[in-house]
Amino acid sequence: MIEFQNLRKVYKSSGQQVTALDGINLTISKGEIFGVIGFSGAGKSSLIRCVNLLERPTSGKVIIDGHELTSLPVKKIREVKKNIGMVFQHFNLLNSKTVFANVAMPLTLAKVDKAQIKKRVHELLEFVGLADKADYHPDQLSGGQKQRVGIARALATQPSILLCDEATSALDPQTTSSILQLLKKINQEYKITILIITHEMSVIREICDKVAVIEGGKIIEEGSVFDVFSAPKTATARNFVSTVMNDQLPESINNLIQKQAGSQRIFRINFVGTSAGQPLLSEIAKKFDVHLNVLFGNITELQGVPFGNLIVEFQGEDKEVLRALTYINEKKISIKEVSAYAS
Amino acid sequence: MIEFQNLRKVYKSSGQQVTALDGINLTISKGEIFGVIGFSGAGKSSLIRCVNLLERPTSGKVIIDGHELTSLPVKKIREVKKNIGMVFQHFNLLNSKTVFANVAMPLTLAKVDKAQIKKRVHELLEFVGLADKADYHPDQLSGGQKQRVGIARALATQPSILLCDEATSALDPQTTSSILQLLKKINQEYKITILIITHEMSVIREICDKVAVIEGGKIIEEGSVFDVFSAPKTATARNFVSTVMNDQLPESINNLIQKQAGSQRIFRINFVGTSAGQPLLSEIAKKFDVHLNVLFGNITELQGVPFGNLIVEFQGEDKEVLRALTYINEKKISIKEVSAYAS
Amino acid sequence: VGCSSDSTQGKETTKVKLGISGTDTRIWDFISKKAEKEGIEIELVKFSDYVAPNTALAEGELDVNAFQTVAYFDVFIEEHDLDLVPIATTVLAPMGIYSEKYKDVNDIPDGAKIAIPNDASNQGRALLLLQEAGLIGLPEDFDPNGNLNQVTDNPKNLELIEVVPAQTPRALPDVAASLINNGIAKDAGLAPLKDAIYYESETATPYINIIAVKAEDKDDKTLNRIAELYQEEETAKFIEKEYDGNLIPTFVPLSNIGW
Amino acid sequence: MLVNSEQIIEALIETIQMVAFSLLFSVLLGLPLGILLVVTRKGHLIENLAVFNVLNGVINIFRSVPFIILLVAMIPVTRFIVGTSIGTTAAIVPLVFYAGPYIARLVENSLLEVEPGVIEAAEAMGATPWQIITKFLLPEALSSLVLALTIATIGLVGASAMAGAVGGGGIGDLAITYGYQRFDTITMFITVAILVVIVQGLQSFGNFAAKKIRRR
Amino acid sequence: MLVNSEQIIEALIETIQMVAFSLLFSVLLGLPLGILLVVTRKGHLIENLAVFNVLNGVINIFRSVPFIILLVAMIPVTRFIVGTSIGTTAAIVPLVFYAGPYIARLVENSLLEVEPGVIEAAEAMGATPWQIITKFLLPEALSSLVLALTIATIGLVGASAMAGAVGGGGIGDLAITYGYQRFDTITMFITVAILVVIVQGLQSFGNFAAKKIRRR
Ligand SMILES: Nc1ncnc2c1ncn2[C@@H]1O[C@H](COP(=O)(O)OP(=O)(O)OP(=O)(O)O)[C@@H](O)[C@H]1O
Ligand SMILES: Nc1ncnc2c1ncn2[C@@H]1O[C@H](COP(=O)(O)OP(=O)(O)OP(=O)(O)O)[C@@H](O)[C@H]1O
Ligand SMILES: [Mg+2]
Ligand SMILES: [Mg+2]
Repeated sequence: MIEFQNLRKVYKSSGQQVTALDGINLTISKGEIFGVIGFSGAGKSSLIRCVNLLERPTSGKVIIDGHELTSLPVKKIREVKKNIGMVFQHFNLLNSKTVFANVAMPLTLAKVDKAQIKKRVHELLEFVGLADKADYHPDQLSGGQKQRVGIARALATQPSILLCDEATSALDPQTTSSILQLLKKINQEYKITILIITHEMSVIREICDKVAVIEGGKIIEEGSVFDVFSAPKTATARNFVSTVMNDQLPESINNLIQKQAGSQRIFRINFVGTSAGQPLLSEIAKKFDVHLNVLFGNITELQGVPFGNLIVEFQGEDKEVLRALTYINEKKISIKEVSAYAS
Repeated sequence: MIEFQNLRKVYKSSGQQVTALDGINLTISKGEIFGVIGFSGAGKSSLIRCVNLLERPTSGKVIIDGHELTSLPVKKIREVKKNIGMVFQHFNLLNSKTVFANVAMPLTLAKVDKAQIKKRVHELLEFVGLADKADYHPDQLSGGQKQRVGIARALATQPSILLCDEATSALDPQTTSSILQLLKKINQEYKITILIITHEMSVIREICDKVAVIEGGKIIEEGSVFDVFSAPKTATARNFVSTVMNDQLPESINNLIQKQAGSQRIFRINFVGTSAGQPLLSEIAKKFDVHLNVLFGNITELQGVPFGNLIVEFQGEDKEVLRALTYINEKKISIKEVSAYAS
Repeated sequence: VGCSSDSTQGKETTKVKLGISGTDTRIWDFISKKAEKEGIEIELVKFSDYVAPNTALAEGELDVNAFQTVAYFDVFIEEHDLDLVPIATTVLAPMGIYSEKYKDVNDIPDGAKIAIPNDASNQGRALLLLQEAGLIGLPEDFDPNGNLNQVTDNPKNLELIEVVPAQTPRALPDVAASLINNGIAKDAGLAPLKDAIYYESETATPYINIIAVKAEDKDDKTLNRIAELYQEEETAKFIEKEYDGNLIPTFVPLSNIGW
Repeated sequence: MLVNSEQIIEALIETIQMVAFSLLFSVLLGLPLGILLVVTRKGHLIENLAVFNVLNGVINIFRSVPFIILLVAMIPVTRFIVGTSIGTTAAIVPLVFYAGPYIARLVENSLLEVEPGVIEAAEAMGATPWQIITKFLLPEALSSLVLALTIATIGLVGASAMAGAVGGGGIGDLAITYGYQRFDTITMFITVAILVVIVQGLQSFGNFAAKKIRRR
Repeated sequence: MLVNSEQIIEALIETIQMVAFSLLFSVLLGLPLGILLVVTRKGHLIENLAVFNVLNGVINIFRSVPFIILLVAMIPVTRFIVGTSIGTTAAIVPLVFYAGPYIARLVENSLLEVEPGVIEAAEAMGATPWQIITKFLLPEALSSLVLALTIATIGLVGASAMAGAVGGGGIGDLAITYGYQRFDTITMFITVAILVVIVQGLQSFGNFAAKKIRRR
């Protein structure tokens, strides 16, 4: 379990002061995959780096499995850190060592025996798709390959907490996805707690249980991924959600709507769960004298639950449209009128 | 104009050989925004680094505006390079200089006068949202901020070619989008050629005119963004396209389909352009005795053209379904049956 | 020899650059005072080395030097083919054999370690002294600047260790005996005539110190005047008193030293 | 004590003169040499193995010769440059030939540590080798260069003590001639104490400047 | 020529002995000191300003003292360690005290250039300071350390020439006492040539090793 209490981090340098974290309160339960998202410079890296005291908090507490870190003696802190794997935003690999030796490093530090190290490292490299690069040095790798070495290294000792600072930012979607699947798997098998910092909402959608949105050093929204995605409360969260939900009307569609203006009304329909499986639209088309036109939107899956978001044009007489709407409302499906200019 | 002819790049190191580029032939026209996408380690960075000879090609030619680079004298190469801006995957900023000085560097090298440099740099920093960080040093910046400094620096001299190696990989979607908009704007205003390396298909969708897919050092697919997105030929391209098109059935929907198996058939319907604006589904629901259920998919915009992709379940008697299909076919809309397990 | 007129006093002063080695300027300070009254201004240039004062003299950067024994001088000008000559003898500083462990050179056991100076101007002299003390044998034609290689006979199988002159007294605890030249012995707090277990006899003519000038300046009045000032009785008294008899004023004709 | 305070002050001035001027000139000699050693090597900015090998060899020769011998060997050069081969000014010439090549090696080591990405960025901008050196390499290595120069300066203070051999004077020579050769312990103690203060000051200043530049 | 080939060979052996042993011991002294200078400074691994200031000061003191005086000052220590204050073995002790602090400074400069991200990674793994030093700092700085040690070794060759003062012998001393003091030009030429070969060899080896390690 990771708990931040009133965490503040102020960087001081030659007169200037930057408040990177401004009173963070957050609890990440054991075995959870927790995502933190925010704009560039929001304080994400500062936050994650406070977990293992790479940055000393200016004030406030970091509590890991009941230990208040800043008050622990150095030795104890090291013990705690041994149980925390970290993937760095800038990789931080040792250029003097091969890929193998880089990944083996945490095991070497833990004095695991040679044969076992070899086995484990090859297993990890195999997994991140770099088995053939074991004898290379980091400066001979592409950006994404370096990042994968960093991931393999963080996983080497099977830590009980994993910190990922933009762990997939340099990876293509396929590799990202396979790595996220791995993280999910080890999360489920070993109940490890994972804190993921990212700016890619798709990463959060794919594996996180909970998400927090950080802005200007403050947590401005927090909740289960499903809640935040389906009903983001802040503008920032809405923005992030929209990047994966495709729920902003593109200009061409806006234009389309304007051209046909007058005879039609446009609604946003949110389906959640099994209601997405109901042939709602065709049912309405049959029951009422309205023409339905799906302008835009998508139906996707969120934490295993189908989740839909359609912009539908209702063409027909006001009376009929009203009847259709009443029918939809009765089915407890969320429907809201949008104007052509609202996004 | 950038042209690669039979470009090969082989890295040699202590016995091992890595063929990073394996006979690349590619032409990027003046004023084009060209995207190159591929898996991690595919050779993207190697390719872009050959444009300004940061990597000397092992064989083959790089032709820029008619000059075959490798055969030019050093001095001339430098002249050519002055006209090429580059955003590096790993930023490559000078830690000894402030953000201001980093961005000013290409201007300083070109001996632009102080006052003008000041004006231009502030304009650029304003734009990338770092006006308040002008006096900071790179090691005081977050990952995304560093990347933005790199972008500002590359744009400083208003080069006629811009090379971007994962220029937005560390940026959140909003910042990415605003930077891409800027790139598009300068592309249109100054007719500059932009070569973008990325692993994010959304970047390509958002601003590229053309795209090439690179795999194992070879260009395996190439064409206008619209063509590649709407009809990817290779499996890799399909994979990349699917990451932004959401056209893979998520498991929950697969399950749904299986549960209801028997009475229904499932089709993938692709709408392109204005046909997306036709109330097709409701029309069919009214005309034929079939129930339509949109299972999944999305309608989005591709280079200003609405582009739809829906997985629709047709429930009804075989005969009626057949009639509906015929009707759709007559409308020249692409429709294809999918089995529950095909993606 | 530079001339400059001091208009305020209307008296001619002649400037002379005089090179010495080391820092002990007592004698020359004494002489300088005498010279000043006669309008000769002596500028002392101090070297911490035995080579540069001669080369500098030959190059005309010094007018005169006074730091070496005639033996060293003879070899130096021959080797370097320099046109220098002595114009006067000054003092004899007897080198001695010192020991913390033995009272007599004969007590020095077989295979003992002996520290000797490593520089050209002192080493040959030390070897001759060792021969005189009956510890080693040297060839008939041993040149006073000779070196260790020339030892022909070493009955006690002594191990001769070369160290810089100033190190010889410091090495005393580590060796059976050290050969220490006069000035250094005094500076190290030893009384040459009292503490040495063996020292050079007064007739060690090759080791009489000299004042040297360029051949062309051989008859220079000012320089010869300086030499005369050195050889005055007053100076001899000063030296004897100041150096407690450990530095012996030895004013002999140049012909006695082979010139 | 065989020396008076006047002599010590004079020696101090001599030391400062020798160190300051020889530092100045040996940096003027060593810095370009060190830069050339880096940029002419294989695969670097202006690869030129002939130049590299010659420089490397010549620097090695100067680095091989014991200082006292260098002192003599340089006499003709010294005389040509300063008109005399003795005295404080004359001592500066051999000091420069001693410290120059030494500084070149230190500079070489510092510059080789500059991150290659920075040079890449410079090359991508079409910077000339001269611009790359002055605007990228040197600024990026500055903190390390400052420490290297501090080491070299302190080395020069040490070497200047040997300059007494050609009548250069200075505190170090005072320490040797009085303290060492004449067993004047008090002078030795005082002069060494002065040297310690000088060195301590130089090192503190170097540390401070390097830290300012490194900013961490 | 005043010396014979036997003497030259003997001197060569002495030089090799002096340089090899004093290098060994001065690395054993200087490397830990240099490491401590880095890791005890403000904001570093095991920040301890007291230790840092004391070490910094002590190193400055040793760096201030002219070698010849160090030679004398170290006599009691030398006598305590090797039983005598003169001879080749005895020369090694002052050489170590001369080169050790010097190496410490060079090591300090090299280690300070290690990228802080690497140390962060180590800290994040819960590595002990000892592990960070041995498994992260030193390997990452190795190439620069090798060049620094090359510079120091060549410095030792030069300093060993001065060890003749205490009867250390060696090629450099031969060059000085015969070549310089006795004007034996041939000996001087031969001995200096040998020194040049030694230095050239050391530097080439250093360059080669550093390049191998740096791999670029
Ligand atoms: N200096 C080098 N020495 C040896 N191999 C190298 C070197 N640089 C790159 N490679 C190899 O060449 C291949 C292509 O690398 P490149 O950097 O072009 O990939 P990329 O497409 O940019 O990948 P990414 O998206 O991960 O940055 C990789 O397999 C990489 O390991
Ligand atoms: N060492 C430092 N000195 C001064 N300011 C700093 C320092 N490190 C970070 N900052 C500032 O703190 C703020 C938060 O930085 P942080 O690295 O936590 O952002 P981030 O959310 O990780 O951003 P990104 O997504 O771009 O990596 C930024 O404004 C940054 O400029
Ligand atoms: Mg960050
Ligand atoms: Mg790349």
